Amino acid sequence: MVSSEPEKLEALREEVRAFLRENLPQKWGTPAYEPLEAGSEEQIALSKSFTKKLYDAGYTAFGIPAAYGGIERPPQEIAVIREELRRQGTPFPFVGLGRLVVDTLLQWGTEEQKKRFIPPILRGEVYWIEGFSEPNAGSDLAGVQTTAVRDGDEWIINGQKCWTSGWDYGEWGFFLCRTDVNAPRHRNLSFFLFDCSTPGFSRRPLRQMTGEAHAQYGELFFDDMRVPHENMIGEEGRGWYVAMTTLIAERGGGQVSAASGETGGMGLGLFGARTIGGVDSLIELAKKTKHYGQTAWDDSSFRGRIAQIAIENEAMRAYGMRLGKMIMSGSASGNEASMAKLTWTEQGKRRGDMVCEIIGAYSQLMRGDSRAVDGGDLVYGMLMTRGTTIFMGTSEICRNILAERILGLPRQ
Amino acid sequence: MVSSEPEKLEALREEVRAFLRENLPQKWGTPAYEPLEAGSEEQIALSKSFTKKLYDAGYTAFGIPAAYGGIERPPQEIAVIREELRRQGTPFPFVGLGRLVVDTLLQWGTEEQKKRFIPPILRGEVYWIEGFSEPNAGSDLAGVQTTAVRDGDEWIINGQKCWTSGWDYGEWGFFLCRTDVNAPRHRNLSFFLFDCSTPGFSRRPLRQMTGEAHAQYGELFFDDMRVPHENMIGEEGRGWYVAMTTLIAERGGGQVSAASGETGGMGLGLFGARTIGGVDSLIELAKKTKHYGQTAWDDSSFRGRIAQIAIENEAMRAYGMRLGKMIMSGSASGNEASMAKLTWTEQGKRRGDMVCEIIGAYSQLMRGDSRAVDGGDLVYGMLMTRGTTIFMGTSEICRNILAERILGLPRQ
Amino acid sequence: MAIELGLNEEQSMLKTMARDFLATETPKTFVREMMDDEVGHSPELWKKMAELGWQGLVFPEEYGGASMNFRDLTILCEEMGRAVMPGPFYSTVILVGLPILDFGSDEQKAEFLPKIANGEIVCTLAALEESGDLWADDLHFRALPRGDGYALSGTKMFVTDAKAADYMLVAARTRRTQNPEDGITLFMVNAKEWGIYMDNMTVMDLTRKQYAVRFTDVPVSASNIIGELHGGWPILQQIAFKASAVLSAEMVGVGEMAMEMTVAYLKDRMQFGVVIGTFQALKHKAADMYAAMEYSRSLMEWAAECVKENDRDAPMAVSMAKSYCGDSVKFVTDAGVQLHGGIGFTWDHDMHLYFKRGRYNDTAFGDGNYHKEVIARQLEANLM
Amino acid sequence: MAIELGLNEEQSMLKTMARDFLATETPKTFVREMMDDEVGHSPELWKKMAELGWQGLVFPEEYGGASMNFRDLTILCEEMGRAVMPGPFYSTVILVGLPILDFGSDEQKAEFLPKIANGEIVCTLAALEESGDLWADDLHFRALPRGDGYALSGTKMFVTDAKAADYMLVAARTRRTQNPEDGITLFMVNAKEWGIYMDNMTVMDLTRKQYAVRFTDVPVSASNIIGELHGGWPILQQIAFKASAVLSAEMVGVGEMAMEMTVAYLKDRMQFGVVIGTFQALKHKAADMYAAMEYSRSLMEWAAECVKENDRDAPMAVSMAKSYCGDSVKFVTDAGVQLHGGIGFTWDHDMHLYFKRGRYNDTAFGDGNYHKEVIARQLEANLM
Repeated sequence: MVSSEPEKLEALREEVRAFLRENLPQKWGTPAYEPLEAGSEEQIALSKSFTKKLYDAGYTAFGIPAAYGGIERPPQEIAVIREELRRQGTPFPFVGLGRLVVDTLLQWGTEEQKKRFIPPILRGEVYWIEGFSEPNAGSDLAGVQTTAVRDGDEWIINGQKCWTSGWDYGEWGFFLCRTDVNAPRHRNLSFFLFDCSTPGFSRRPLRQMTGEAHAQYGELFFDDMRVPHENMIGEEGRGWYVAMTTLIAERGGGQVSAASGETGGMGLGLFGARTIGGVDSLIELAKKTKHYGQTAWDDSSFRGRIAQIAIENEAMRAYGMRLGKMIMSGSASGNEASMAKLTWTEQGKRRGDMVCEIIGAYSQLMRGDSRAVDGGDLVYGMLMTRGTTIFMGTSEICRNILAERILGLPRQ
Repeated sequence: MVSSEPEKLEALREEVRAFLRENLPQKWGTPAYEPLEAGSEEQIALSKSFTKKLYDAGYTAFGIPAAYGGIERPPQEIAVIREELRRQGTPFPFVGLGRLVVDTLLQWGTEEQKKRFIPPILRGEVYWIEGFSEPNAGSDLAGVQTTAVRDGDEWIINGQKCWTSGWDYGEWGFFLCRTDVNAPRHRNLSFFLFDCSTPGFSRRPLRQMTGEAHAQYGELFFDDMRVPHENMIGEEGRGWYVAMTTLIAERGGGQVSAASGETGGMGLGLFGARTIGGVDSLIELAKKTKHYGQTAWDDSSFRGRIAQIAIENEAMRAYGMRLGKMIMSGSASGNEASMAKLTWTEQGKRRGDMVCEIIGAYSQLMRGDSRAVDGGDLVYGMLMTRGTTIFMGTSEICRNILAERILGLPRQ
Repeated sequence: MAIELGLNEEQSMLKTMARDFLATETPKTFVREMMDDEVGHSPELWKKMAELGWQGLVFPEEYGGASMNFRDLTILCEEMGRAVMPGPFYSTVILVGLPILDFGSDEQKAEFLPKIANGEIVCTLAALEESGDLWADDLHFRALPRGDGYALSGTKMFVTDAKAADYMLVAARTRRTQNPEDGITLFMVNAKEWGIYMDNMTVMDLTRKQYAVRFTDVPVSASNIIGELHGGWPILQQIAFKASAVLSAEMVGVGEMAMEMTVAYLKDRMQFGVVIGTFQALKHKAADMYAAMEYSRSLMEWAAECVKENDRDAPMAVSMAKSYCGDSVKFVTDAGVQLHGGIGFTWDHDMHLYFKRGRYNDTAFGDGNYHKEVIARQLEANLM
Repeated sequence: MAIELGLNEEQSMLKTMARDFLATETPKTFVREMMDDEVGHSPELWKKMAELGWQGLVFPEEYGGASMNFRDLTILCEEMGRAVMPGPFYSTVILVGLPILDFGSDEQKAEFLPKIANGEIVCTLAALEESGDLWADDLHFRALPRGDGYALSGTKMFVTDAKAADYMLVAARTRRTQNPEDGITLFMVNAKEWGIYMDNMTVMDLTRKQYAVRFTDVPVSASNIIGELHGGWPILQQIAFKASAVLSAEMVGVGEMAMEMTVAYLKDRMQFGVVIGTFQALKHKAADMYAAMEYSRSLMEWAAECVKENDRDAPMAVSMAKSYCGDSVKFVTDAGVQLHGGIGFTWDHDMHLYFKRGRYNDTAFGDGNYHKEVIARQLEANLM
């Protein structure tokens, strides 16, 4: 398992480190680093430029054919690069949901579509957004009601989408809609890409329970919006199956995720979120927080709960190694991603709750209060975790998928 | 709320105490008490005689009309009696499942049936057993396949029942069987009482995972057993509804249970089980068990878990007070008993697991090993709890009942 | 003395009246208006409640009260939780009114209780400091003798409804001895005095405002000492004790409403062509929510009865109720958000109001971990 | 050095071969026969395993071994867990063979390893005493100098497979100093010596026999000391470390089999006119079981690789695997009983064999609580 050319690998390792020293923001990875506001212009701009630099340096786009801009390297080099990127907590590349589009196109796109759309995504040039959920189609995604009616070489789109992250920065998007009102369920949907500057498209924020002024999620409205037929991905009426690929990629099980060594991560967004809730920071928090004369760390129940989180983190990491290998070898169904998503988000809730128990009365203080612990990120994070177990497939849907598609239990 | 005749109540209290001093076995309630083997002849005999003494003293049979042998007393006196009985951990009266028969007859029996069967039960004269579950009818009780075919004034019974507790001491039993093979589900069953000395009836033990030699549960076989028609309870074809009353009583929600101040108790059997897992004994165990230089009680996570059990015990007790009042006033549906059963048994599992964690390597030692903690009762209890969440309605069935019959969520 | 759970006829009437009043007077539009308001207090609502006799519910008639009991008070508070009612009722009545009733001199009672009862004043407690815990070692705020009275200096944190308050009951250290529980004194301070600076805290639960309050040499008369000089700690403990019972009652209201909203949604929301309440996993979660709230109610009623009867089990009962209701309200409101799906995560849906109020109440005066430790120690002591 | 999870081709073959062999040689009829047997050891099976090279799998060829690695060994052990295989493989190979390989002198290796490898002898470890914990303070068993050697006196508890054993590796105190970890010595003792009395313990998991073993002045030669005189403690720690990895592998086998049996039952058992696997609450439990076992396998493979590679993460990896696999196997076998309903609670059904073996493995060498504490302390130390 040791490389035959260890010197070359060590040189690569040094090269990556030097790259990161030069290109990661100042103070990155230290508590002193001030994250940019998620979804702010600065954050998007930095994400785009960093994605391009990573790509130009040859540190991303693995597992994608060179014809579409992918980068080919020996597995040992990829492993070294991943390891160094992860060691620095380097943000996952791709702005917006571009990586989902790559995965989807690789499986379903025409040669033309792949050549047209994938390379700019790899270079970080386009911010992509998603149009799946609707007010009456959440867990039941196949029940989307947005319609598309054919008119010559174009489709006329009408309807509404919700829970779109990065809604206000979207330059291109993808969505699922009903192209046949008479066809049976799962056979009546099609999948499209669209340019957000198209007339008839509008958007507005959706304020979430975290309460921040800049809404992370928004609603999209299609009012006689016209999309060219060439933007349809996969066959007409088969959009449900295309969307399944997208969802698997979203939950962290796609080819791009695997090639990047990332599974179950939720794409917190480049430079937009400080890594919160890492085990080291939990221990530090527990050690510095005193109640009734003893620190939280002095309390064996907190020690046990923190150790459990550390164990689960390693379990997810080790599972990711196994899954990555399975995905690369084609022996994974992709449904495993639902497990990673389920575990990651349910753990997040427990972690968020525990942090609030540790900080006691301070669990009331939000961002904007100078006295808030960690600037309010911990409490904000606790609230956000309530959304993570809902979006991209609720925990209930994830368990259904595991039971039905992996264990083969009967559908209801 | 204070009695108008406090002296009289105090005298009653003294009377009950004197009765218990005289009639409870020596060393009862102390660790030195050696419980009789559950289901042993001695235990059954003692249970019968004690039930009779309690009845003769006027300390049981509340809530039952005097015409059927019930005892009427002012509520304040009943409260005093209950309190004193409970203070001594006095075993719940009724041998076998007699109290379920009382509840069932009170609601569904004819005048003759009530007069014939209830008084001997109150006097502890007959050991009753149950014939509900079958190998292919567990959670789906309505799917019982034991058949009864009418032949003049008699019914001819064929089939098999399982998971009958006290199977070998049963003198009388009740069972549910199919009297109409063509009628729709829930309309095809009837409910009978039968004398265990009837020809065609046989029984054999069902060894459980606890492994003890004397099986607590058994199987019953009906081979052309004849039961007189007068032993049918309720209408022909309506046995399902009769059985519902029995099940509610079994889960601790019946009238007799309420009148006795007992809810959710599982009728561990008179004198057959030492009270295990009480909070005091848990604390004592945790305080005396040392690992790596500290006692389990020194570990705040065990303290927290034991406190949680204490809280839940009080919650169940307080809920029982509310429920008892609701039952007496007719505002309870009886389905609440499923909640008590669910909570009691699921807590039992957690308690059993915790005890095993506390005793460490000793959690391997069973009854019969002289080194076993508490004579092996703790580990035996842990194993037994695995059955409690299955019998008398699994935890899943209990949750279905709460969701559908109390919260009104739709059936599947 | 028998503890009776459930409601008698009079109590049922009180409950119905409270629910109707709050449905009319504090709809969610009002609640959200108060959430956006810096002070979060409606003098109109305050007056209307006073007219119903709520603020003085448990005060004797001689002080303008209705002479009802603690259990009755928790019935009101449960309904307030159910309505996520904003405003300073809890601060005024529970944190200040009750200790004056229990520990105030006749003069103090005559001065303050009628004003509270008739809705003339709003009060609050300023006890916590930087640690956020009610623990004598953490209490450093000083009161120095000055003339006939004292001068207060220091900062109090997590003071509820301070900007609405006319008076603050302030816990200050008046002497320092080996025993940190000795030397704490409670002062009734005019909140409008010079030298008091209030800073809004940016809180999660906007239905209960909190402030950091800085005192700079604020004068207070010795006649405004509630209880004994240096003897404030047992009073603070008693405040925590009764407040915990009241917070539990609120949590029962919060949790039951969150559960009912969720069960209604399960019966209404369609996905996959059926109402989602058909799905067994959701049903079972609803069943667990129901059980959690039934037991919460049982423990809370038992605790309230014990407090009312001054039963020897009262401290244990209150800690048990506080711990269990807190754990339950967190479980139920979390499940409430989850079972509502995306809509439950929005600001516009009301579920988060319940989620956040539940968490305030769980944390205030010690969460489940704290009370379980108290219970464990008490159980151990009982053994010996 | 990259840690690789998953199996290579050779390992897949080993696994398949092991599974096939055990399916044929240790069906449940055999397992139950051994459960009823006082000694629980089949010399025939032992010989057959030796012919396959299992006992000597990781020994060098010069000692009759197959020179395979620790990861390969865990693959075998996982299959043994899956088959709830009874008998002294674990006692002999893991608890005694490995420490002799790691710490024995060349003479000792030459004496014992070939006999283990060819199935000639059975061995076990006698380390625990009354506490049941492997903690130096609890080790009181004495070895007193006697002539050229030592005489052993005292009682060892929880000794696995003692009645089947030809040799016991006995931990004894040879001197008492301030540091309880100093002065412990390991002796390889002939189990058939005069003065050794074995008493069967009545255990829950009958697939793993345990005994109390009393030693009365049992002589042992100084040449039978494994490792240094007084220096046995680090060897015991190393035994615990490797045994924990092996027990985790067994637990993965136990848990996966319990899960597979349960999923198969869910697809087969009819109630209410449908297979019960249609019910969402049962499905979701199955999903959680699956996740628990996938993560268990991941951690176990990582731990085994770390041990094999002597990676610096190995202690952490092993504690994590032991803790997580233990928690998971308890969850999965408990759910296995529950989802089988009444039949799962019977003696005749096999689920309880898995339930009990899982619990033995969880408890041995420290349960989840113990390992989480170890992990927490290590994480804290890493911070500094």
